[in-house]
Amino acid sequence: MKLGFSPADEAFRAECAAWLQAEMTGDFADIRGIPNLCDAIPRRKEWEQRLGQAGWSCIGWPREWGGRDATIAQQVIFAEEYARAGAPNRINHIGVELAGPTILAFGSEEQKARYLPEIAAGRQIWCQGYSEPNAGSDLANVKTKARLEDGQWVVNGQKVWTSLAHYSDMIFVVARSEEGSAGPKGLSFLLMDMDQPGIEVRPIRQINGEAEFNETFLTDARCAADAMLGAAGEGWKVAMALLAFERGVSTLGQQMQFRNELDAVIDAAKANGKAADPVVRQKIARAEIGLRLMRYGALRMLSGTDLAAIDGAALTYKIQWATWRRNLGELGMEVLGQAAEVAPGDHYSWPTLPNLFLFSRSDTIYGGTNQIQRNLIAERGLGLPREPRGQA
Amino acid sequence: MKLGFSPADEAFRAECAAWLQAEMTGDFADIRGIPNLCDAIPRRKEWEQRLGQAGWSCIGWPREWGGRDATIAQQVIFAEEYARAGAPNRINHIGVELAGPTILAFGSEEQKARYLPEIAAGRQIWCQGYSEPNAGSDLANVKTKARLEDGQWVVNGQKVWTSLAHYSDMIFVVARSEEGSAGPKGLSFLLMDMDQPGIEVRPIRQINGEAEFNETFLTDARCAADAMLGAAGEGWKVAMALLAFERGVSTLGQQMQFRNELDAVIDAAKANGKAADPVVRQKIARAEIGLRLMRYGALRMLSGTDLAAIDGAALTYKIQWATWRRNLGELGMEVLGQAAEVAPGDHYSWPTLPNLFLFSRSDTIYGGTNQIQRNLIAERGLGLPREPRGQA
Amino acid sequence: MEFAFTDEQAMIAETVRGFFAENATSERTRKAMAADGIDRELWSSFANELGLAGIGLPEEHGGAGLGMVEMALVAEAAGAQVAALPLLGHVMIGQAIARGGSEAQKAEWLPRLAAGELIATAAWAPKLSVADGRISGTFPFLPHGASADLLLVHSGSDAWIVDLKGAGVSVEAHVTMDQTRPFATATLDGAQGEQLADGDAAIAGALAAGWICLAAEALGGAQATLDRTVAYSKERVQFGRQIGSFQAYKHRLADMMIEIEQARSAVYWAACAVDEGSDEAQVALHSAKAFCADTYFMCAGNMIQLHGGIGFTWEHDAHLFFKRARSIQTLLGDGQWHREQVASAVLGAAA
Amino acid sequence: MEFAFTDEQAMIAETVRGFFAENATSERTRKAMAADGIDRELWSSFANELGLAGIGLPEEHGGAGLGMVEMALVAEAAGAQVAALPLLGHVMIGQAIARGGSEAQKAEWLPRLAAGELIATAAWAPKLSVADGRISGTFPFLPHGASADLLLVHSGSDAWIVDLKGAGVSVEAHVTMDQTRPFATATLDGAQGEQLADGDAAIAGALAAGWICLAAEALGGAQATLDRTVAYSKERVQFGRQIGSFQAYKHRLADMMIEIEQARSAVYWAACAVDEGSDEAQVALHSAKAFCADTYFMCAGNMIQLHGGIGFTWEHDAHLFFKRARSIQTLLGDGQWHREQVASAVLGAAA
Repeated sequence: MKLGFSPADEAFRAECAAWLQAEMTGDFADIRGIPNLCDAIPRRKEWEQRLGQAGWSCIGWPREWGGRDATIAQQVIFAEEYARAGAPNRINHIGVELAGPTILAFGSEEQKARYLPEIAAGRQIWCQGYSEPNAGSDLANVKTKARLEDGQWVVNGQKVWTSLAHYSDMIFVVARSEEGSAGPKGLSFLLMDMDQPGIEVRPIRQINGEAEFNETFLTDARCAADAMLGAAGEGWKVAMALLAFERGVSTLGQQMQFRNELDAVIDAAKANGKAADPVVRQKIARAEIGLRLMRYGALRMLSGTDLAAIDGAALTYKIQWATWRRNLGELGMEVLGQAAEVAPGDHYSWPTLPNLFLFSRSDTIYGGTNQIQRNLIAERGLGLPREPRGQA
Repeated sequence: MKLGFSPADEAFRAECAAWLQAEMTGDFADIRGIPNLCDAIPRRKEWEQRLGQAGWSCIGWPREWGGRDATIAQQVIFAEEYARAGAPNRINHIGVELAGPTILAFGSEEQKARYLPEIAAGRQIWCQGYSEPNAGSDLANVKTKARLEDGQWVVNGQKVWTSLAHYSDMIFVVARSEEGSAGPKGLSFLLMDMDQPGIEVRPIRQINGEAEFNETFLTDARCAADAMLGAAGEGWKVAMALLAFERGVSTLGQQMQFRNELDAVIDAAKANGKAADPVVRQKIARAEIGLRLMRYGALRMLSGTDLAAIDGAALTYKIQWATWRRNLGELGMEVLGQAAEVAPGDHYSWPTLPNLFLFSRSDTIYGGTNQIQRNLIAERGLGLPREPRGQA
Repeated sequence: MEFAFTDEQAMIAETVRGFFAENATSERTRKAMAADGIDRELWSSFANELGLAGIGLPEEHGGAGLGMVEMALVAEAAGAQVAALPLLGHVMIGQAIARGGSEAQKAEWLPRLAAGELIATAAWAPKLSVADGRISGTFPFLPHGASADLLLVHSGSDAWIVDLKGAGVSVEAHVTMDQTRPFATATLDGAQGEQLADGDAAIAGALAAGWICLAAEALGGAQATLDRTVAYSKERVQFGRQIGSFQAYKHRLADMMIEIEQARSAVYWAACAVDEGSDEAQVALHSAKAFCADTYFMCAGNMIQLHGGIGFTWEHDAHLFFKRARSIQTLLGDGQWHREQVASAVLGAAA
Repeated sequence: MEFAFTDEQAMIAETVRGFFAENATSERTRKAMAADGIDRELWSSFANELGLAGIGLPEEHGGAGLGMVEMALVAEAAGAQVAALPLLGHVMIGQAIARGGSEAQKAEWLPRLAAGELIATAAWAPKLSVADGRISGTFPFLPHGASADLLLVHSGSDAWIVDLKGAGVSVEAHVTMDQTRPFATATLDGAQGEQLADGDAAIAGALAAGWICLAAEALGGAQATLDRTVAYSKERVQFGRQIGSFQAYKHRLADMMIEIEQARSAVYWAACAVDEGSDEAQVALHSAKAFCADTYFMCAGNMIQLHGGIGFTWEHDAHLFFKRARSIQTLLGDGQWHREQVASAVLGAAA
């Protein structure tokens, strides 16, 4: 057990920090520290291509597909330095962190060659087609249908909460490819081009006034017969494996964003005098402790070798951060007081902390609600009886 | 809607306050403020007989059975003054508040005449035989059996958490009187003498070192064929009605005890300086607000006319007070600090606040755990689907 | 002692519930949100057809002559629909004048307030300077301030009414999180103030009315989030079951009900205590404001959570409750401050 | 960077878990509770057969030469059985001497401590007076104080060892809520103290070891309450179902696991940070002590609740966990104090 990094790791840290800081104070200074996922998309595409060119896009991947074969320690370091430099959140995080690793795990050599270098180069942005209006937390209830016709999959249905679909190039779609099947059986995992007449994207406005999420309608949407990960009918297995990748190294980068959010609360408390209030101090201390423990939980999770294995740190991570962040949103409002309820401009758009307060209500819902997370923890982590399904 | 009392009510208050205070500073000064239910039993029996003689024992009952036909407002006033005078908790509270009202509701005239005057006179102490080792929160799973033999009910089984059984004269027992019946059907509600060879009481020591609760073993225990409330097989209905009486006027008296406990916390905080700590002040304020709201919740509950009807204040009352009291126990420990962990004497016996901390862990369990309470609230109060029973 | 509604009170409750349910629809409220946060047609019906703008005002000045209990019934029903109505400032200024105004002031203002002719707002604990009855200062976070005709301000033991359309006043409207009660900042530069005869009584009356109004709105809102979520839980099917059949879901709803029942006791305890002049009134007011605001916020957050994805869309009404709840938490003193007042009552003042 | 146990650490963990599970049985612990709260046979096996009394002490003085991580593994396993063992004072005095003692002091005391010959206790933040190396003062809440041979006391930057069997010392044993670690009060009236060479280092070492010990005990205890409650929930049938099949019950257990996993990160983060001399060590120690104590208390309370009636009987072990958890909350600074230290680190000192 060791928390410190080796001298070689520290040298790696110096290298990537130097490169990132040069970029973020140089060519890409204009998008440094940009907070959300919706602004300045063209410039962010250029940035992600620059990452690709310099070999910093997907450092944990094998070299042959555009990666660096980086160790876990190096990935941790890069994620930390990336956030520390103020580099913007990756608009292609679904491609880099979910689609890519899943293709690496389940794709044919041909599929790997077709997709991975494009993702690593920052030229192919992905979104996910998981949830449906009647299958929010219940992936096994997917209704979107796929049928094979003239050597192509023809897909009909509706997906929802497809974040960033409006500027994505590709979508992975979980669809029911065996007619009459039910539950987790008979699903397939399809890789589809977004740029086709059969796919329509409609934004969903959220409670913060922005529209990061979308509904995606598939009407005779098509993809090639071999644009599928795993075999037909094995989509459930692929989809479950993909969810495990959500607990990868990207969590460390995400935590640097959390750090920035907590720092904003701390700065606000210092600025308006609430930092002297013992009640507020206790709450800020709890938030600080929670964040530190998330970091070390993530390091425990990453220090295991098998990311897909069930371990306590991994199984409890989602509900931990989602709950922490929602509580931080409330604490930020408490610290700012009524001032937080007034927008700085003349339209319904919010600075960091009020926006966190509003948007974080979704954190405990998407990617499995806190209720679903507790079921998973109890059933997979503690071996308790599963919740019975009703009659559909 | 009116919170104040009428002049006639205030006159009644003066009358009962005068009588109670005279007794508690006179003949019964030695048991004034006695905190628990286990000490000085003989003197407390004398006190309850005095109450009966003076007509203050069961003031809400009809005059013909030893009561005063008192209004709800008068009962509220009496409960408040009783506690204010430091009169000890009624050792026969099960007889006075549960058995008596249930006999009033379900008993024949002959049964009323046999039991009610004895209870009102303080000569007959009752305990309850509800829970069983495998039917803690699940009354429908009662295994104790009753069979009719030679004109008597012969009862075999085991009851648990029979508080005060060791000095009770009577016990009401829910027993399965129809062989082969299951669930709520086939139960009967029997009224049994404790003083018989077939009933054995064994104390259960609790986490505070005391033994208020007991196990009660029934081995060919007997009662007369007509010592039954309701008809044979209708015990469930009687038992459910009895539980509703737990939300009667006695709650106001119980709250005066809570008031004393909160005052002990407040006094401790003032004495050791914690009263200046803003974090502690917030917690004490929450406790104060919670207690006040319990009082007004109870008044709302009592101001309705049909105690057995479902209303929100009544349905949520048990979990409210149990949770409030458990939290107060923790707050008391927090205020006292390590000093609370050292007993004043040389055996394992605790003053008010540490004892509250330990004993209140049972408040959220007996009489329906907090989990069962939430089921009831959701199912009866909100009309949500019932939890399914498994295969027994 | 009868802590239950009289027949008349029950009738008022039924009337106002029906009125708001029928008129303060989501569609109309959203239209008001896009403008200045006031549904003027609703306000007009409220004041003129139902005569509710005068509910807590004396009969001799055009009011209904009822008390805080009846005012709370109205606010509870308005809160249940997150109605876009300038109720808060209205009840505050009304009680300020009714309790602290001279007879002439009552005669001048109360009939117009009871008729709903004037929209009012109020500023609490402001910094201001006064010279020759002319007031200067900046007053932020004025509810419905950009639409208001009158401002109630106070300082120490003095209270004034200021004509917001008069000279020396400038008002800046703000985009506000709760669009049903947007804030504005008024800057007074030597604006004429009309001082109320009894400042202490005016301030006490205004604060009591404001706190009860907010607590009652919170109670109504919290109950509405529970009712709507219960209804949704019986319709929505996941994993082949009504989601309301999952025990964790049921218990979350039960927890909402447990808090709401206490909030209900709190609102009517406080309202009764004020109406009856009880010694407990101050503790009751602080308890009610703090407890009901927290209850509402917890319930509205649960409403979002228990609706899943749809619950955090703009299209769904959950965010209206959520934002109103948040706003009630901070208006007229936050929970920590109110609890500190309760603590001071039982522990003595803070060190 | 590898935040996972080495093979050696995993082996130690397995050994100590086995040792305590086999030896620190409920029966033996209850026997110790009825006496002075020390299972002397357990202590003897612990020190002599397993050599664990020297785990965090240097090899040249008879110790195992390992660090806080290994000490935490031991305390976690002891905590999982609520073992009646004088571990807390032992690790505190051991680290005080190892880090702040002169070579002569180390040579004198450490071999005897490593051999388990001496039972030690420690007083934190006492008021005391010192004249010519003679100490006077009253030291309450000394864990296992009535059985201890040595007392570590400190004041400001000075630390002393006092022979509790020596002149000028009187000790009063107390009936204590947690009978596995009863308190005593020592009164020193000019008792001879042996001052440690480097007081600051001794105090820092003692506190770090004490906080880690308590946090690790709490982690082990919390995990044990979860494991035992999970096992019970699979056996116990109510309403015709395993109680562990009720979703509300499952979620309560899940909540315990969520906290425990964070507590696990906290303990080993703090232990590693101390072993590696990290800048984060102080924040890690305060975080671990506060978080783990609260986690344990929450879990032990849930253990009682989820066992129903049997859970609050004396006969069942739930109360042993519950009382130990309560005691850990207040030992060596309560949660509020530790969180205030964290707040000071991020916000600056309190006003």
